[in-house]
Amino acid sequence: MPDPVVLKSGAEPWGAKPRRALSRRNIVLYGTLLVAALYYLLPLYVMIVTSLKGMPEIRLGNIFSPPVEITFEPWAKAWATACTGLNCDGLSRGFWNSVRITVPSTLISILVASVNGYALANWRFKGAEVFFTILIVGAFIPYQVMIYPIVIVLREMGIYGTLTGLVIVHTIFGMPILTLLFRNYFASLPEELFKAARIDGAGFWQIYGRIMLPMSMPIFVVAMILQITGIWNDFLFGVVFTRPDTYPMTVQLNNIVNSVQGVKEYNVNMAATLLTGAVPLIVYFVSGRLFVRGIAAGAVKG
Amino acid sequence: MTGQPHAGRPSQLLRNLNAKIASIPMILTAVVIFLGGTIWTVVYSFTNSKLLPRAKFVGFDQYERLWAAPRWIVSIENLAIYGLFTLVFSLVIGFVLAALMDQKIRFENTFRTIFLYPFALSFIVTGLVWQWILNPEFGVQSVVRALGWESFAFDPLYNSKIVIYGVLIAGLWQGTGLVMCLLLAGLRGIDEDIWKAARVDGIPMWRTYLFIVIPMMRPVFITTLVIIASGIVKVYDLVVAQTSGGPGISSEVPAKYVYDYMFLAQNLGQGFAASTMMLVTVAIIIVPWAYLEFGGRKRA
Amino acid sequence: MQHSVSIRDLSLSFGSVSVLKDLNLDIGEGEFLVLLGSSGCGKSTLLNCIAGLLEPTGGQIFIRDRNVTWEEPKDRGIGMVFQSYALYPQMTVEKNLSFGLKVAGMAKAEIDKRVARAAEILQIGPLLKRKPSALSGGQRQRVAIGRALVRDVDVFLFDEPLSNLDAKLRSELRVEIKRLHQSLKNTMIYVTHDQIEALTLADRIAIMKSGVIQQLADPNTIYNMPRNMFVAGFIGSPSMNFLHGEIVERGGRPAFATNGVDFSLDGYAAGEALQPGRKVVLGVRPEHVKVDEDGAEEAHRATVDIEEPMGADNLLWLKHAGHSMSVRVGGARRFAPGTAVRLSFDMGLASLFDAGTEERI
Amino acid sequence: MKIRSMAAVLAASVLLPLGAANATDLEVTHWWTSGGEAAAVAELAKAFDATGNKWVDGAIAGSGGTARPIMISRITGGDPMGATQFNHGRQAEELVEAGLMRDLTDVATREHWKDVIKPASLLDSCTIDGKIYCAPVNIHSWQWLWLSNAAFEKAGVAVPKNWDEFVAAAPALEKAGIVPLAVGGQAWQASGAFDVLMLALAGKDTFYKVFKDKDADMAAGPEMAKVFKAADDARRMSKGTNVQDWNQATNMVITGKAGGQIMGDWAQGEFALAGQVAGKDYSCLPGLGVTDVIATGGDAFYFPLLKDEEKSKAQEVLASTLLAPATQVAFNLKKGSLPVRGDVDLAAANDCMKKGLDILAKGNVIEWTDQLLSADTQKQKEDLFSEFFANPSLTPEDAQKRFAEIIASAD
Repeated sequence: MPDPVVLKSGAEPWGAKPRRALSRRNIVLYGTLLVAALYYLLPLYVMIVTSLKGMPEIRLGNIFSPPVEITFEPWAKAWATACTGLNCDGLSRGFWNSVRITVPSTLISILVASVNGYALANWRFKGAEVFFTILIVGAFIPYQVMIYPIVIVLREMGIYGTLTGLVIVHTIFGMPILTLLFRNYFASLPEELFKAARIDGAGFWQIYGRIMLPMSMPIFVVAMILQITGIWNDFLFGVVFTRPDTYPMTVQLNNIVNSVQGVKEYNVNMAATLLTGAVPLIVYFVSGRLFVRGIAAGAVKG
Repeated sequence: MTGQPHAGRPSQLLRNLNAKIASIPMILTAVVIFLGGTIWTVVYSFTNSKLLPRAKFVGFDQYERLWAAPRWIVSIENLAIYGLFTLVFSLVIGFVLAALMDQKIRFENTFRTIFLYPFALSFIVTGLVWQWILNPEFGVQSVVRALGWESFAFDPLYNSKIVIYGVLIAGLWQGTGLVMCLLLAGLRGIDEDIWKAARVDGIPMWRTYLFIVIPMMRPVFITTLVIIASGIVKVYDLVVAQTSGGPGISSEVPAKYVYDYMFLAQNLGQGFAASTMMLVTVAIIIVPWAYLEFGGRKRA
Repeated sequence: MQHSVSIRDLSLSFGSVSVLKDLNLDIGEGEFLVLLGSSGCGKSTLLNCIAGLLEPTGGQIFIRDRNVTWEEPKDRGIGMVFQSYALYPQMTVEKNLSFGLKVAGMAKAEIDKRVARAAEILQIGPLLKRKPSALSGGQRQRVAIGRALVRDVDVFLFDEPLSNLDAKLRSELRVEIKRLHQSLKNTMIYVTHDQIEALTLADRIAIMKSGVIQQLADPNTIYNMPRNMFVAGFIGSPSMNFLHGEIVERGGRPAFATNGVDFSLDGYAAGEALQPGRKVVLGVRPEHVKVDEDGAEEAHRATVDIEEPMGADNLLWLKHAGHSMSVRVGGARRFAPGTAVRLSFDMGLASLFDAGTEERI
Repeated sequence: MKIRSMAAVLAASVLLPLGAANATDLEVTHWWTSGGEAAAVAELAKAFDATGNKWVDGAIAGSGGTARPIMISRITGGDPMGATQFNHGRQAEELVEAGLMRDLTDVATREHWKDVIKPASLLDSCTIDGKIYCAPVNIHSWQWLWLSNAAFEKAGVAVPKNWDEFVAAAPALEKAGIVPLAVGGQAWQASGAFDVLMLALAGKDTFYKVFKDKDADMAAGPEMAKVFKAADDARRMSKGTNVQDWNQATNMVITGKAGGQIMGDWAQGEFALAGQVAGKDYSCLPGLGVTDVIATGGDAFYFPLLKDEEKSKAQEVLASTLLAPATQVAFNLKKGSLPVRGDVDLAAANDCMKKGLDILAKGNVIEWTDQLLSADTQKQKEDLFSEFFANPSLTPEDAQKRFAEIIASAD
């Protein structure tokens, strides 16, 4: 791209082109990025600031002003004492339930989807494309529509209301996008590697476990991030397919946020929101770089 | 020649047996849940099922009622507006951000994290936060008014005419980061030499992007499109959290219609008819494309 | 006779696209066969079929007289080397070499022995503990060959193994592969699009086009007696000069006439009678064109258009009777552009093709 | 405090003969999560725990819309809870017909529900094919206009005595920067407010003609046009209510930001929680001060059929606990609703509740839309009126036409 810095007439071009940190290009570039960054950060800022204010201050002040008096009361309340109905133990109970739901669901859905993607990319068999097409179309079906059929299926299998049932549901609904990602990723790996492994006598599972899996960390990270956030944030399945003693954190969040006790306690709501979002947020902040790298591997080719 | 034929071609069914066994979960999901569930839904959309599915067929009654319902029409219009703008804006904004990020900038990691983090938050959270920021009493409007611009009016969530754009703002906030990420990854996959060639040829940057780079990024655009489009059709939580479909019915969306009629109105037949219409629309657009994209031979 | 690999009526199509058509091929024990052709000719497809990586639509494949058409690759007694080396990136060289043996459940001691032997043959002993990413291209390809070596198989398959290497490494490894073949005496099937590799390595070359073997013969025959114009044009660089003309009779003997100029066909061993009037194409390799500076009658005079000195020899581009023609002469003989020369052909080494069928006469 | 402990003792003594001494966990799902509601549920739980069993609370916030699908899914999915709240009326009809719900006739007979439950229509709503399937716990009436005394004082007008005065006072309120009528954004609030207007202004006969007999001509007639005109007024007066939840709208009345709200008697729980006193801080006009009739909607508990015998026993215990006089008193005082038993003494009732009790005693009761209409028709009505209240360009005439269509196809 031509540098828009125009040299004064008479200046003889010689040697390295003068570079100014504040070239017009840079101003436009960083300016745009900063404005965009502000838009993206604004809600987070509002959430944090609000969660640190007391209710009187919220009622009076504007939402963007920093707290005059910082209080952690709302956080404590959201975590430990906020009530839904008769249960006044805040989000704390839901946290561990969410962990118990998210860990197996994430692992199993990724395992299943990665094997699917691998089979589709490397062991194409007749009809596989048809199933895959159905799967992709399935990604467009609103979850709510599927609740009834799934209730029936789980009931017939006798696992309605169990953790197994919920894990299966998450596996099912994670499958379309994850399978697409894994399939694209495995298809982008050099096919000759797969051939070499077959010549070496490795079978379906051996090639998957010994050759493909170790080469696929980037896409596994992506899948992991997508699933952890998706499952952690899920409300619908969590509430329909579990019981109150195993409700995930989002159900508690909904209960806290939606059970208005007279005045909406915005500070507690925001603290609860941040607490609920903390796990996926931390996952993103920690592994954002890997995410992009993995996306590059799984989505670009195909 | 020693050419006695081989002991017989192994059964076609047993070939790639392990691959087939491994695909059983996928096949079951595709056939039983997605296909079976869909067929089940379609069949029961022709019944007058109320709270529980019952096979009492009433022909097209549910559909007639559906298309006569003003709320359904509003839902469809909203989805069209929301879908179109989401598609356009998330691709445009996502691409512009990705292109900016691709200029070998400093603090790339920081910027990327900032753009991406909303994706970690659920639609429920997104809806709540934006409901609050857009609340005229203490959100943006009141802040601007407090700064002295008394007549400033910005209350998308309480104005029937523009409420869907209020939802759009929140939806874009949540989703464009991922689009940016996908497209950035796509840009990184473009051969450096392309840029050199374009530069030597004196092709302006925007032209290089528009006519050379973007066409080269077809695969990543397709993945992105699948992700965005599937999100659009399914938009539900965001509306529920942000506006509950209001004011009135002005921000209703089809998925919410389906849910409300299935569970609130306890009229499964009506809900199924609405979901069938959604599925049919999706199928008309997606199936031919998906089959071309994924069904054809990929590697000859 | 014992064949190492036999292919019977092999065909393969993807949908409506036919890649291999009723292909037959017998490869002898210990033979080095090169499959040569431009990309898309089906040579790699054929190799993949032999390896069992692609399923043929029809026909049979025998390895050591055993019908392996439906066997798994690992059960066919083959080893394969790929263009991209296909080394498992997360494994060390040693693990790469031993992976197949471990999968087969071989005893540890035997694995170590074989790996050590392969490492010695290929001189990659010092690299055993490294990961592929820490190796140069040449080293990687040695490891890839080693991986086939440890399997102790009857047949080695090479799929363009040298194409990703630079020219110097390529010629080094070429020699090494030849040496390997001489010492191991295994059957080797080698796919390439590089005619030099084909000519230098092969016992026999199979030239393929559109899924059909055009000619299967030793390199000398291929080079000197190409069966058709495709083979003739494909082999040799710069490629053979083709002159379109017809058979005429001069003094009771057949001659070749083009644009009113005659060339005697004395010395050409025709496979069939040369009927006057038959439309033919005369093919002469650049080194079989003779040029003399001592003037000539109008008809056989050509002018030097461009001279390309190449060190060992000198390539001339001549203009003659409306044709352009390349000539290879000794490096010492220099011609300034515009020089007039006398043109003649070494008919004993020329080829004559039917203009219609393009088959050798 | 006294009442509560008394309730426990009473409940225990009533139940002792049933021999349900073993502690059994019973999960009870409901959507009572607002401040007043939660306090009321606590009374139920306390009474049940006092019987030696354990109330496992399964509250799901977000009103019936979020909770009901979950409850239905769990019942049909074969993982039912011990008991669940429904609005009695037609919501659970099909679950009963599908044989998923438990027949409570035995308990009802033993405890003489038929004699004690007043008005009898409440039990009728629980009765399908002569069997009783639910335990009503309270009477909720929608027909109230809640007024902020402070707001009218600020606007300098007298607190209105009926709807017309209220409409007349609206301009003064507006001038004082007060929203005359708070209507929350949730669809059921708009629809409910309309039903209340209709009953008050058009009278009981018209109400029944339209909703019970599904008389579409009546729905399209001049009598109803009057109601739609009033609804148009209400719409105008509600402009500026930027809240969603009903209790936030109530809160506007409590804080004097709004002049009034048409809302059921459950709003009283919010006033009580805010420490406001009926008659002093706020006023209430049953039947909008026009028609002294209240409806007998309300909540009821349903008991899914369980395999576990222990739990089945506990269900019976819970059913009778819910209707025990002490529980009724404690619960309804907190909830702001009226007890379903005619034989309990609500001495602690406030002004507004007393007004309600009076009307009840006079027998001026009416079945409410929950009982008269299917959920489906209700939803269609909600869609219409939430649109009507939010969209000023929808004329009363057009709205009436659509209303008539809904009634014509109602079931």
